Amino acid sequence: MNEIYSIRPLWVVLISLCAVPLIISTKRPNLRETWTILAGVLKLALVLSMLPDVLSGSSFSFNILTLFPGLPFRLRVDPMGLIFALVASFLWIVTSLYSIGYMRGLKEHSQSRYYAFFAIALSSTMGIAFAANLLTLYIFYEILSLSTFPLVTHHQDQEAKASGRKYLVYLLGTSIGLVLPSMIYLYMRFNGLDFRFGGFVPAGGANLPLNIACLLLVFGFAKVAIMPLHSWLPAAMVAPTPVSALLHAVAVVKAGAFSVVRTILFVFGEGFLEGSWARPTILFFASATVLIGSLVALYQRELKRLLAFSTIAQLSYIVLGAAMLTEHGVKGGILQLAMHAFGKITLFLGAGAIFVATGKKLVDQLEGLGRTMPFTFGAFFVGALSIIGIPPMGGFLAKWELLLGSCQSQYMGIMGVLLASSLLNVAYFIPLVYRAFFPSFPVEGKIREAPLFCLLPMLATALFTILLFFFPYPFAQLISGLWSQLLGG
Amino acid sequence: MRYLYLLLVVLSASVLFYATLDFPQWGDPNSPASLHVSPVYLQRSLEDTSVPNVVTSVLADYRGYDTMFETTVIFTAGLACFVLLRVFAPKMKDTYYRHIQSGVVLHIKGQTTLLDGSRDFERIDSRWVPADIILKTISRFLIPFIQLFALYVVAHGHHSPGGGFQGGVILGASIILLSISFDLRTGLEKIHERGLGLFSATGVFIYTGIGALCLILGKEFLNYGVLSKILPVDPVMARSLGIFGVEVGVAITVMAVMVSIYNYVSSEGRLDEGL
Amino acid sequence: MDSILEFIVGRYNYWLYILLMMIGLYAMISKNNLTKKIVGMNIFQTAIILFYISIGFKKGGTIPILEHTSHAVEVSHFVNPLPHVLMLTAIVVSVSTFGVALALAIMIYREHGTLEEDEILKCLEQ
Amino acid sequence: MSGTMTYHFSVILVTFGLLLSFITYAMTWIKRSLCLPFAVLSIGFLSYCSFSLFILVIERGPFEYYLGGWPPPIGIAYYIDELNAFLSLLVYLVALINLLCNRERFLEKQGDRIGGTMALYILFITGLNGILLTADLFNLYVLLEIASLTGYALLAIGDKRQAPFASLNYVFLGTIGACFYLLGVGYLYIKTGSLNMQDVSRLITQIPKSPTILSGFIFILIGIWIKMGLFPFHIWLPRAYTNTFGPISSLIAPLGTKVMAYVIFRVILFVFGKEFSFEIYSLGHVATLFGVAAILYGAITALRQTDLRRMLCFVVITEIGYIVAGLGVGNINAIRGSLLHLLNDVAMTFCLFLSADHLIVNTGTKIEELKGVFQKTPFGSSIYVLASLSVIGIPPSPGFFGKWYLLQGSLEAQNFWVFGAILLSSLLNTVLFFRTFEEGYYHHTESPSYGPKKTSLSAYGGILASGLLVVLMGLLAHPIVGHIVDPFLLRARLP
Repeated sequence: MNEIYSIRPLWVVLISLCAVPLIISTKRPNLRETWTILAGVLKLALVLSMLPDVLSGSSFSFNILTLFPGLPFRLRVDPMGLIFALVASFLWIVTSLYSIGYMRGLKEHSQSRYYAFFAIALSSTMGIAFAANLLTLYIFYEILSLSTFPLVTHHQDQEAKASGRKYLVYLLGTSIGLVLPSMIYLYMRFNGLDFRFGGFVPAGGANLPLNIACLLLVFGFAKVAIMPLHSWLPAAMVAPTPVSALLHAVAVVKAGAFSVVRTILFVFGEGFLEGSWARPTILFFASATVLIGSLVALYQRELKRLLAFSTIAQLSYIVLGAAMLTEHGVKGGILQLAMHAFGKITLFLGAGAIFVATGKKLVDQLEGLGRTMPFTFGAFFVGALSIIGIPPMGGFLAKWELLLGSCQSQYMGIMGVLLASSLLNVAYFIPLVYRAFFPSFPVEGKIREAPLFCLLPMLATALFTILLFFFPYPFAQLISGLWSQLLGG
Repeated sequence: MRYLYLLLVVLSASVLFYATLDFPQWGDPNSPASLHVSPVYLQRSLEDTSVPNVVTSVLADYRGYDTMFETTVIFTAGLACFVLLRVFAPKMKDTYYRHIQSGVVLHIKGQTTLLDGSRDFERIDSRWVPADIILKTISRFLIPFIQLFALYVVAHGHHSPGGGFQGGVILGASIILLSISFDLRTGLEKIHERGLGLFSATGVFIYTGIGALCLILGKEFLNYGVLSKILPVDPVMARSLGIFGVEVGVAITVMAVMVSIYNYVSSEGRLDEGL
Repeated sequence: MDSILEFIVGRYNYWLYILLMMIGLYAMISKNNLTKKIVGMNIFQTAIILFYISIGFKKGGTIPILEHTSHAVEVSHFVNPLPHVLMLTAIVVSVSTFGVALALAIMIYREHGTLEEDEILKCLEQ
Repeated sequence: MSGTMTYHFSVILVTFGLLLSFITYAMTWIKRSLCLPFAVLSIGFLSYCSFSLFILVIERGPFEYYLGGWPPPIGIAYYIDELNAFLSLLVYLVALINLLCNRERFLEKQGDRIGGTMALYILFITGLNGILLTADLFNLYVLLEIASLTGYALLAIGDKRQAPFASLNYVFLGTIGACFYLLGVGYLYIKTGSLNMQDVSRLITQIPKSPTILSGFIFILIGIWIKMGLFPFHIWLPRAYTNTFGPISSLIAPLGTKVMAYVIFRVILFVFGKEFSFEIYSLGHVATLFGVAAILYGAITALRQTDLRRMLCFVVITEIGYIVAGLGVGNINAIRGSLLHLLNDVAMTFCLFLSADHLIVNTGTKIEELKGVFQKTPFGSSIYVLASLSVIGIPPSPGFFGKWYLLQGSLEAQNFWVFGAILLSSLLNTVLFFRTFEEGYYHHTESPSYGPKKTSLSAYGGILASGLLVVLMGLLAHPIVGHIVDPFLLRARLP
């Protein structure tokens, strides 16, 4: 496996950052949004340009600075990072287009600020994807927390204030209070934090401080919303819907999940976790989160909160997959990272489209809307099926792998958890969609869809959700590449 | 609260006592302080600088750098009083003038500078008390001698106790005496605020300037020996002369600052009648 | 007993400076009137000057002014000049601090019409 | 010739500071309108000198400068190494940026007294520089007094009701501090007969267990601790810094306390030495105790403040706590951390006070008056946010790096008090600053007339420059440690 020293990863990170001054300084909305889209397209192109090389087994790396002795600020593109980057950068374009429809449709204030922070958030997401060591990841992780704060609290009202507070207390509190000490401990002990497939922590899982460090890291990356550190996510739903869609279905929460997977696979690794008690703890909390999250979602009245709890449950799939430490488990976890992103973003975009078109937020109010907004609800349905894991949706592939993985592992109970959760998913999604199309009262059949800018991106993501089932080629290939690295290394 | 203060004081005192346990006897000529560096000063002062008063040679040469800052400290104090107290816009609404020959006081409503140029009138304060004739006469008689003595103290610092600080203070005191026995305005007539400001800056400037001159001539700062390049003397005498120059600077600053501190403080920065 | 007495008598200058210093310190921290505090500050500084000057003293020593003629200087005949030099600086510093403190006190008086600390604090709280 | 000239920059830095300040004051009596431009030019020139000096030290390593040509212990020497050269560069940069940024406000506030004020301004930074560079204990005292006297006078400018009283309080405590320092130096002198730092340090090793030396150590430490505002000797600090004129607080708050903190390191590592301080006497425990107390006290008390600048003063107290606690932990990483934090803190605190002052001018001193200020002056607010995030320790801001080393050092020493206190205070600082952000951020109005007060371009430039300084210190953290802090520690014979 050869490493290519190239500045390209840095450009991927910087490109949206470079767009920020342009976005702020431009007074004309059209031009401003053009910059955003342009940056998004360039970013995607750059990410794609690295795909062939990474598929053929190379990786890109770039040293930016030295932060501490033996601890550089370094970017490195490996298959796993590329998957995340691909998903995030592609969905950024989609969401940006959607934002145009949404923000204009609702005549939101401070749109420049909105687009600027969105761009910064995307930069840091790319940074997380490409981070070559734990500290680099941590730096981008913190920037992501901070840059999304103005997005979450975009409305600047009392509700936003309370949610923003919660958001920061959870995210900054855990990262400073849990991740930082653990990271310093690991650095002190191993004189470096470079990610290595299989982990740089040596085998021998009985070591108490290392077990604690592992748990601190997994729970410290609170963006993954493992219970009991989950309640920021439903609160963050006060944000405008595109923010919820991209950040709380893709960038932010996936960054958390991604960090946890990195921690499990690239910091501690199989050798250490095999015998440790940290692993069962993680599995226990993740399983509990899957079940409780799905159960709580059943009782939500507000559509976005429902989706938030569904996200909480689904994110823990990824953690479960990685912590199973079996081939299919890991593959399933990483696939879930991509598939859930497409599915959930479709759902969120749907929720937003409904809000823009009708102003309705509650689950009860959706009854009959399927008749007036068939395209929106059609896409919504596709997204829901993907989350549940029914073929021919992309979500199925991930669940399949996860179930296979749980068969391989010694923890058969996980299979039960996954199946139970799928049933719960059915229980909260299907009635919702059903009632939208088949209301208990007659609705006049006049079609009144959301704005085109909202509708098209949603249909695109729905389409991709389906396409990914048939052509999972890049992702599947990358994941197998990753796995072969583990075997090779 | 008072007990807390007492406790604090007793605590500090006990640390001081503790330290004293180890002190050398008072006046012990063999204490470390008397053996390490100070003999060098005593032995080398004459040959290095040709100044018999070792205090002066240490003050202005061996540790001349400290003394430069010491002068700056004085300057700073004057500056601080200026910045803190000086009020440029007088709040006095009415003005009073006294006809010197007759002692008649004119009260003019509103501000005026009409009579300021006149030799027959002097501007006074509303609470003005005429200065005592005995005081005035005696101080008028004494002040020249005080000033002469001050100059002597400055100039003779090489050979006897004295030097810039002492001389400067005496010189300043003579002017303050004038301001006390007459009034502030009389003192200011002799040496104006502007003059004091310029003098105080000039004095320190002379000191630092001599140091910088040594620098320009290619040696270390305040290394007076190098002045022999521009003075018709050998390096040792150059040191002696350098010390003298510095002392003059010190005296000027000390004098000016003493007087200006008195002026600002006694008149609360208005520079009117004073005490 | 004798040794203790000797210890006490032989270092009486130190006891004096400690006493003086504590008087100054006490005045500074406990007095209510700002002028008294300023005076205390001055006493405090003076005590240190006394301490330094007494370090430099040698029994049987005279002021450190040499004769031009003498070549070999008998060091023990002259008191240590260095503390004197240092204390000249310290005196100047204390005078300057005194000046600045007085200027500040005048500013305070101008503003509050009093120099009693408790009255000023009361005034500030309003 | 140019080489020797740069060598002389060490003394030019301080003495020309004096000369230029004298001229600035003298101009009051010649042509007042020239005072301010002249002061700006002077500080610019001095910054240039300081920069050349820094380059020289980096190229050739540390050197000594004998004033008057007398070698120490007879004369006074300067000792210039990477750390103090860099710190002095920082001091001048801060002073220059601050003056450029607040030119108009100084002129408006001081009017005809501007010459005197500028002279005090230059004298203050000159005094600080002298403190940094000198290798003589008594010279340090004299310079300390210059910096203090100018500090008292400058701090008294400001709110007429409060500032003089606060400043007078500072005079009393500052004098006690300076006198304690002087007394301590006297104790060292009585036992060693020398005033040069290196010489004293050599002589002290011959008399390791003397009560006098120990008392001298205690008095010097307490003296400096009073001056640097370490809890519980900090009582003068909040009041003095809160009530003064804004541009003065943004000059003195970052510089005064940090330079004194540097003196602590200088004295402990280079005069008393590591063995004396840490092995013979357990300074470590005491410093840890004071440091942790300061961190917690500062962080908690700051939460209770309603006045923005007063709140920042308690942040300063916390930062001082970090530095002392790191010293107390005593291993190489912790001391590295506290020195790095000291350097970074100059930039951070400066940026914080400068931008906060900008906000205060636009709104009011109370935190609740900040409502909507982010919308009103987005630029100043974003720099304020930047500085606050750095204080909290969000990477890659400079504050993060200092904290990292401190945490690593305390973990290595298994000093969980310091470790916990730093983490806790970071979390509390997060709460603290986000409280002010919330005030500034959640108050949205649509009215178009809602702009900032008229602010000149140079003021914006100054704020921007202070922000850049913070960013730069963060990006260069590793070279700073490698080229500036580590050589210092190496010479202190820390492993």
